[in-house]
Amino acid sequence: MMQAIYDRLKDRFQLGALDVRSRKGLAFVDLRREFLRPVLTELRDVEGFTHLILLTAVDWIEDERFQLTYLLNNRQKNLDLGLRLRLDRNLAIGETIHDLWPTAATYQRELREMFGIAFPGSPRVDEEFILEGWTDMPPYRRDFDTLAYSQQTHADREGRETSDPREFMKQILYPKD
Amino acid sequence: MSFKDVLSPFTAWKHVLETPVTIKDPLTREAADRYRGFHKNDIELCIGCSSCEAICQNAAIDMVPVKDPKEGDSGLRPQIDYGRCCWCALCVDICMTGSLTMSNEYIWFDEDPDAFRFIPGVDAKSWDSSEKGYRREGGRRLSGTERVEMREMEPDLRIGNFDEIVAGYDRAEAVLEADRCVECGLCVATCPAHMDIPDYIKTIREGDYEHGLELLYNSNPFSEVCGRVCTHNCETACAARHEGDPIAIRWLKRHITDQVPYDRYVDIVGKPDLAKTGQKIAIIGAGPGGLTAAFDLARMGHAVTVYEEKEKPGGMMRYGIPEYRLPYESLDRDIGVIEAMGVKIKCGVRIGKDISMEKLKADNDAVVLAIGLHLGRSTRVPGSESPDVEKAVELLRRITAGEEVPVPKKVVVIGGGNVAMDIARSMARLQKQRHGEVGITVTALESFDHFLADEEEVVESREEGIEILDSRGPQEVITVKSGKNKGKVKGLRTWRVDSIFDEKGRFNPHYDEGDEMVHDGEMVIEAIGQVSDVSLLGEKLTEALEWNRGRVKIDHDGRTSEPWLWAAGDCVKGPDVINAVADGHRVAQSINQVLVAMREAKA
Amino acid sequence: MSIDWPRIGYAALTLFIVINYGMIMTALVRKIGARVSGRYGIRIYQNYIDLVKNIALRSKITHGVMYYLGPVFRLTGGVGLLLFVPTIYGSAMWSNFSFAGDLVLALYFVFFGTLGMALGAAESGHPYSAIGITRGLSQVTVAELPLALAVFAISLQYQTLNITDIVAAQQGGIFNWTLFTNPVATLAALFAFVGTMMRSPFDVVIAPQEIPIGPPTEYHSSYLALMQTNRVLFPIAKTVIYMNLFFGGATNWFEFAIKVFAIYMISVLVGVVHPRFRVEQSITFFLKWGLPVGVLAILLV
Amino acid sequence: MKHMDPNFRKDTKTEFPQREELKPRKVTTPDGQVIDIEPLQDYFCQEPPKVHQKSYFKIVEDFYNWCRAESLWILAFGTGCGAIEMRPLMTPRFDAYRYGIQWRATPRQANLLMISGYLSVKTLKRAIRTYEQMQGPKYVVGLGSCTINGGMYWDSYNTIKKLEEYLPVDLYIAGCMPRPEALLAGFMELKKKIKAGNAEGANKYAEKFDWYKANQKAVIKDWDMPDYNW
Amino acid sequence: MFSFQPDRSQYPAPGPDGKLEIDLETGQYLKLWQGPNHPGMTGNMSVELTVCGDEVVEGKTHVGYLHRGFEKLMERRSFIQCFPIVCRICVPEPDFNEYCYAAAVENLAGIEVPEYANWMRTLILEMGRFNSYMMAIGGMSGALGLGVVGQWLTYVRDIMLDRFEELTGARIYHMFILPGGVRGHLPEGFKDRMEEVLKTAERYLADVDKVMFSNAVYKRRTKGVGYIDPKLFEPYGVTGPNARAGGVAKDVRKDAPYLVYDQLDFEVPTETASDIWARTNVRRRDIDVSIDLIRQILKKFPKGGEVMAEIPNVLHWKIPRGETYIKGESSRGEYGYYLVTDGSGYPRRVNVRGPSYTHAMALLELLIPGTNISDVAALMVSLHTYPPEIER
Repeated sequence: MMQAIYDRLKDRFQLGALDVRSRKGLAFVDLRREFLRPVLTELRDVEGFTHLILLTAVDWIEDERFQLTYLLNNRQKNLDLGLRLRLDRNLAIGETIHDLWPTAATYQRELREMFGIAFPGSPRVDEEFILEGWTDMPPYRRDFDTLAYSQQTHADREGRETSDPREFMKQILYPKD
Repeated sequence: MSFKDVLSPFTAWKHVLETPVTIKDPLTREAADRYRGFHKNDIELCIGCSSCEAICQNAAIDMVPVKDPKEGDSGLRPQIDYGRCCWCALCVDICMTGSLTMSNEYIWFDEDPDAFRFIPGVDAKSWDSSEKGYRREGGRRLSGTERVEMREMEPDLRIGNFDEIVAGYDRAEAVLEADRCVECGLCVATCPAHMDIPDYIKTIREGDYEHGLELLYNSNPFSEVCGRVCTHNCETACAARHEGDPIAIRWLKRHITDQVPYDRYVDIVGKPDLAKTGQKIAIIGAGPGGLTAAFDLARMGHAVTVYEEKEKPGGMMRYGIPEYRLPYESLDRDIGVIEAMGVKIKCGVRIGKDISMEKLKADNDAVVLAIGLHLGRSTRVPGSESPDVEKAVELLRRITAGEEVPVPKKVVVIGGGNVAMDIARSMARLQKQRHGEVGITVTALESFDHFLADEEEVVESREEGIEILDSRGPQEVITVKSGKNKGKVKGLRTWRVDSIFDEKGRFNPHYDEGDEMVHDGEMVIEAIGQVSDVSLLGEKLTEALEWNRGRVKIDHDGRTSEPWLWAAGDCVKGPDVINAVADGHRVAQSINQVLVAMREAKA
Repeated sequence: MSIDWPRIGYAALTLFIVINYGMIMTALVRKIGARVSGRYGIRIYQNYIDLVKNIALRSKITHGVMYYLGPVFRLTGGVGLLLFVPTIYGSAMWSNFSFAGDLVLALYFVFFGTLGMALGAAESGHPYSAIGITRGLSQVTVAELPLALAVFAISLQYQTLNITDIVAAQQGGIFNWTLFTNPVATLAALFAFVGTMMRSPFDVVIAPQEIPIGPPTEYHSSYLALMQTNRVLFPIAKTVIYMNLFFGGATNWFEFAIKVFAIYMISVLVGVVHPRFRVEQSITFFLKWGLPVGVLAILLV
Repeated sequence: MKHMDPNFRKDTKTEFPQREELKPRKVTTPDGQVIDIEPLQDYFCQEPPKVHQKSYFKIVEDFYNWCRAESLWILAFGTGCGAIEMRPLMTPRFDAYRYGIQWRATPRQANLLMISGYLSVKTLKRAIRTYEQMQGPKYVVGLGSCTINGGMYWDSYNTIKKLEEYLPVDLYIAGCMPRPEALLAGFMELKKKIKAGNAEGANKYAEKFDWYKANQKAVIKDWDMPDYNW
Repeated sequence: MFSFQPDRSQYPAPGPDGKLEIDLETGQYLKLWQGPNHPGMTGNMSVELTVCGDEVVEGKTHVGYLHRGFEKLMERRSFIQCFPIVCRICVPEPDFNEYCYAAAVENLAGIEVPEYANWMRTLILEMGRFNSYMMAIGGMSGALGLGVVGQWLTYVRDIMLDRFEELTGARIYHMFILPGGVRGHLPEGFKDRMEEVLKTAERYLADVDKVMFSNAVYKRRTKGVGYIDPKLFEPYGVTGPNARAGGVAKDVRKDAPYLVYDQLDFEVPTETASDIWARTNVRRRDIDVSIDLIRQILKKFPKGGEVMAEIPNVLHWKIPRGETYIKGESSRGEYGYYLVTDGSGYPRRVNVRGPSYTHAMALLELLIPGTNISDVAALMVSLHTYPPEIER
């Protein structure tokens, strides 16, 4: 079923290969940015993918890009389709789809705050959402190290020390080696 | 909205007469049997492997030293910080020995936030005796318990020849086996050479064999050899041993050497691009100890010459270990790498005869004595002076050298160590070739509970048709008293051993004389230990040196009482390849320090 | 005017008895409510501890004079209500300051506390207090309408504005009670009673889930202690009025205790098992059900 | 567990800008008057908390303490997971009411603040405000690992690790989450402490006010309230 | 006869974008913060209300009070180390996180879970759903001041927690469903004890029906209040009981059966009114379904079997590169985990799609304007949102 939908859309929107590896009823497909809106509209209005399950990002820092994942659900046929969109990591500006799904505005607010991906035109997108008084880089980016940040902000309780059995045993058994 | 809707809510009032469901005394209420409460640790069982620390995603566990650690553990015990713990019990699930458990106690309060830390089993707590609480069901599930079977040649195929028995792991098997490692590192300290075992096992999982080989050569130039015949002390310390088989560390090491093409070895091991120091070192004996020292010293830029009495280098590895366990070509490959580092090996040169010790001393900045243990010991029981009574090391040497050895149909071996197994199995092969059948009896002093030889050796020997008897003390080699064959051996008389050591721990066997056995055989082989041939030292040096129970006395670094002379390997530490390798490293390190100091003094 | 010292003494004693009775009784009522939930509930003396605890608080803050006077007014309302109605009928000692027109004064005191509270809570500046006050005032006003009508009806019935006289008229057997002589007026009054006892379904004024917790949001320590005292005193004073007007009054302390408890329980019976109305729903409710019954009561008389 | 990036440095330079609506400004009223508005100070108290002396008579103080202990009013503020075990506590199964423990919806009337688990920085600010709104003597109980040493969120960028740096804590109860029974046991301990006159958290807070404020401001960048803000 | 419909004519007209011009300085409006320490909130979150009289003209939800950064924390935990942490994402119904996470990992690692574990998982999920509904209905009655129902249902939830404790070893965070299977077998005599709990629950629920669901005041408070137009369900991502109350009989358990739901017999209850009453009623009827399911599961429970599949040594478990989305029907709607792996020992990215996320943010903000301030708490509770799963 997914294949049929894909075949209908593939050529018109220059979709990437259909990735159906994970489970039945779920597929992912790569999408080019200029086709995002037409594909989403078509999927929603024609193919019955009326439900936006989630919109999130993956930071592929080694490739210098963000992957935006739009996960849609066709409730009638029980299909989940994930659209993967590449964004340049250094120029992270996405396209808002809050007019297609109002609920996307919330997701976009979160992406703005947590990944620093801008969505111009999305309602209240620049308001603080989850964090308050955050001044560091967006925390979900891969180069943000949460442990390092935490240790530089909140000190650990003192008096804890651990030993590595490998080193410790050498010290005991072969103090001179 | 009906009238009923107005009235029906009032039915709730019927509850006013019921007894409240409140728990009368909630403070003493016991949690469920499976409840995950505070931790307990069976301190006797725990080996301090730190798997619990590794799996704890809250960094709640510290490994802290405890007083009086028992033998074979790391001396560390987990300390739990209840300012971190989330009671997920992953630590219990991963625990390699099953020592860490949970009680079903759950009440702990304090006004001091630093108080919520304790070492289960060491710091006494009210729940230590609690019987209930979380236990993992069944065996360990979070890391495998069973060793991947090593494929071996079938007994009937292998018995007639000296081909190598084990096949080695293929990639899939090795990865599966390597996957079981929990990277605790107990093995590292147990290994005399402190090989980075968890690290090289990790390279197998990651498929980075070249790095693995590099790690092997960092601490052991005889990786091919050790991958086959190492006594693997590491496996006796392996954390996985407690609730399953230990990791097959030796086979994994071999797997790495198998996977890397030999022509890449020297590149990977790397020839350090050091300026030559011009300092010279002579090493006597091309066994594992001597060659390891040579390898290290050559890599430090010294000129090293190794003098070997026999035709080929390798020492006991070549002349003591039969080929079906250690093919000569493996040994040759290891030695080849060592030679590629610039080590000169002169074979067929006997010190004391061809070159004198004095000359060596004069020509070199340092001399290493690594002569091994090449003379067999005798039981000195009546009849043991008979010509048909052979010594195992001697016989093994002759087999390797290709000399003709007598192969009677029935052979009795005295001894229960690995050398006994080696000679028994070698003789069995010769018997098979010569007579088509095996007739070997091994009589060991020790009982099977305290057997000296490796278990797999025993198993394989039995598979090959060798009879092994435990707790037999040799009393007399029975010879033919008269007739044509007078003086020929016809068997061995043994008594059952009650105890080997007396209460002071000295060797003093007690026998049950009522349980006497006679083992038929036309040849008796003594495999009860070896000694060094120290005659090459010469009288003067022998007197100058300090001795310790027949062996040259050395300090921790392998230095003898003579400042120019170091000693390493079997001749000072007893027979063991990996110990000899460790010795070699130590000696090399020590020599280098001295030489550097000499250089600096000169400059 | 000469000061009647013994009378003042007895009034103080009445106050003391009623407050202690209220402390115990409200705790008992809470325990009964807790039983419905299936638990034991607070200890019977818990109210005393809470009171002392609040008085013992070390720090207090004030938002101005009215903030302080709010609870005072409220308590005055309760005390006044109690002291101007005869607590025990036929006893000169326990009739306190009952006089010829006490019924009107009593009705006034019913409102007085709420008004005082309104002033005080408004001063505290908390928006929830303000919302609670507006709700409270509008709801109490509407809820008291049926009472006013019922009182009007029975004052017509008994031709007096003196509570003592009304009680006197009800003596001589249970069927002389207004409850039986004028059930419609009683019913109208009970609407008001349930509506002003600050229990479900008419407690949106202090609803913790909606406006935590309405007027008293900002009150604490001694202020709260005053309000707590009032909270045990005021409902009982109000119950005493109902007892006197509709249930034949009490001729001794024992009868007093039983009757007050029984009447008080009416609101509890309803309250425990109902959710609360929104404020405009309460108003609608009283206008729809309470008011017609009150009017009917007058018409019937 | 992944290793920490040793090169990561937290941004310490960027200051969080003050919100526009909180800045002082001039406003013209409908009748033409121009007034100054200082939002931060208009609604709040500026005076730091004071150390309050105990009663002069020991017997009175002891009696008061007994009453305080037997009448613990908990603020209904579930700061974290632990809030879920509060409901069983106050309902039929465990019925904490019988021990003199009750709920209060407003901080003014409550005297026990339960920090029920982890505190995100955002909640910490509210918890501080709430604590300051409470009237002394007041007590703080920290529930679970998170309040003791960060618990399972020890490496989170958004949760605090040591509660006592921000609020004076009287008692910690271990668990994740502590069961209602453990909470009750903790309350019994707290009662003992109060009866013994040792629960002087409010005074401690007043004494070390500057230290607490410095700690609080070190993690809360968006400090849109005056230092003392009942 | 007497109805108090708010007269909207006195408020300013909405601007061209449909928004009200709100100028607080006119004194016509009052800004109120409901939460975070407010008993009417379903947890630690807040709603910023602008009220005019008793009517709310604008509501903004504020979340983030419970943000711990799970999705970030999981990126530095190995696959097994994520397992204890995921359940904390949703406190009252933690098991869904455990299941979805475990299923996502198994999906990408290609692990087949033993039959026994699947039954066990279904049992735990249904027990969790039961508990979650107990909280929801108890909370609903509490939000309207009917404390006694909340008390009973918390008691019922408590005795169910005892069963949880007996089965899994913990009360709240069970940490029983781990990648590869579950941690143990059913204890001896569990079925009988569970039956006792279910019987008690049914007794109390019968009382709840009388006291709450056929209560005149309760009906007045909830019927017709908080109406959600079914047309909004898809644009706003409304799922679960909230959608079923509007006649959309969608339930992942039925539509895309996971675990052993295809072997169980049940109907999905629906209502049509789509108001607070209908939503609560759907939940009430779903409890009966859950009870029935628990009985069915225990009846068909396999006698024995493996609880865990063979999994690699968890200390260095690596999962090949891939991405997946696993969903299930929680008590609040579709719950899903989006897991991306990159071939290393750590998840590349985990995104938790909690139903509360859509319900409590965009939808609530849409519903609040025009409601009475007294109804805000009831409205929130009726959406059955759990803040920790919004911000994670």
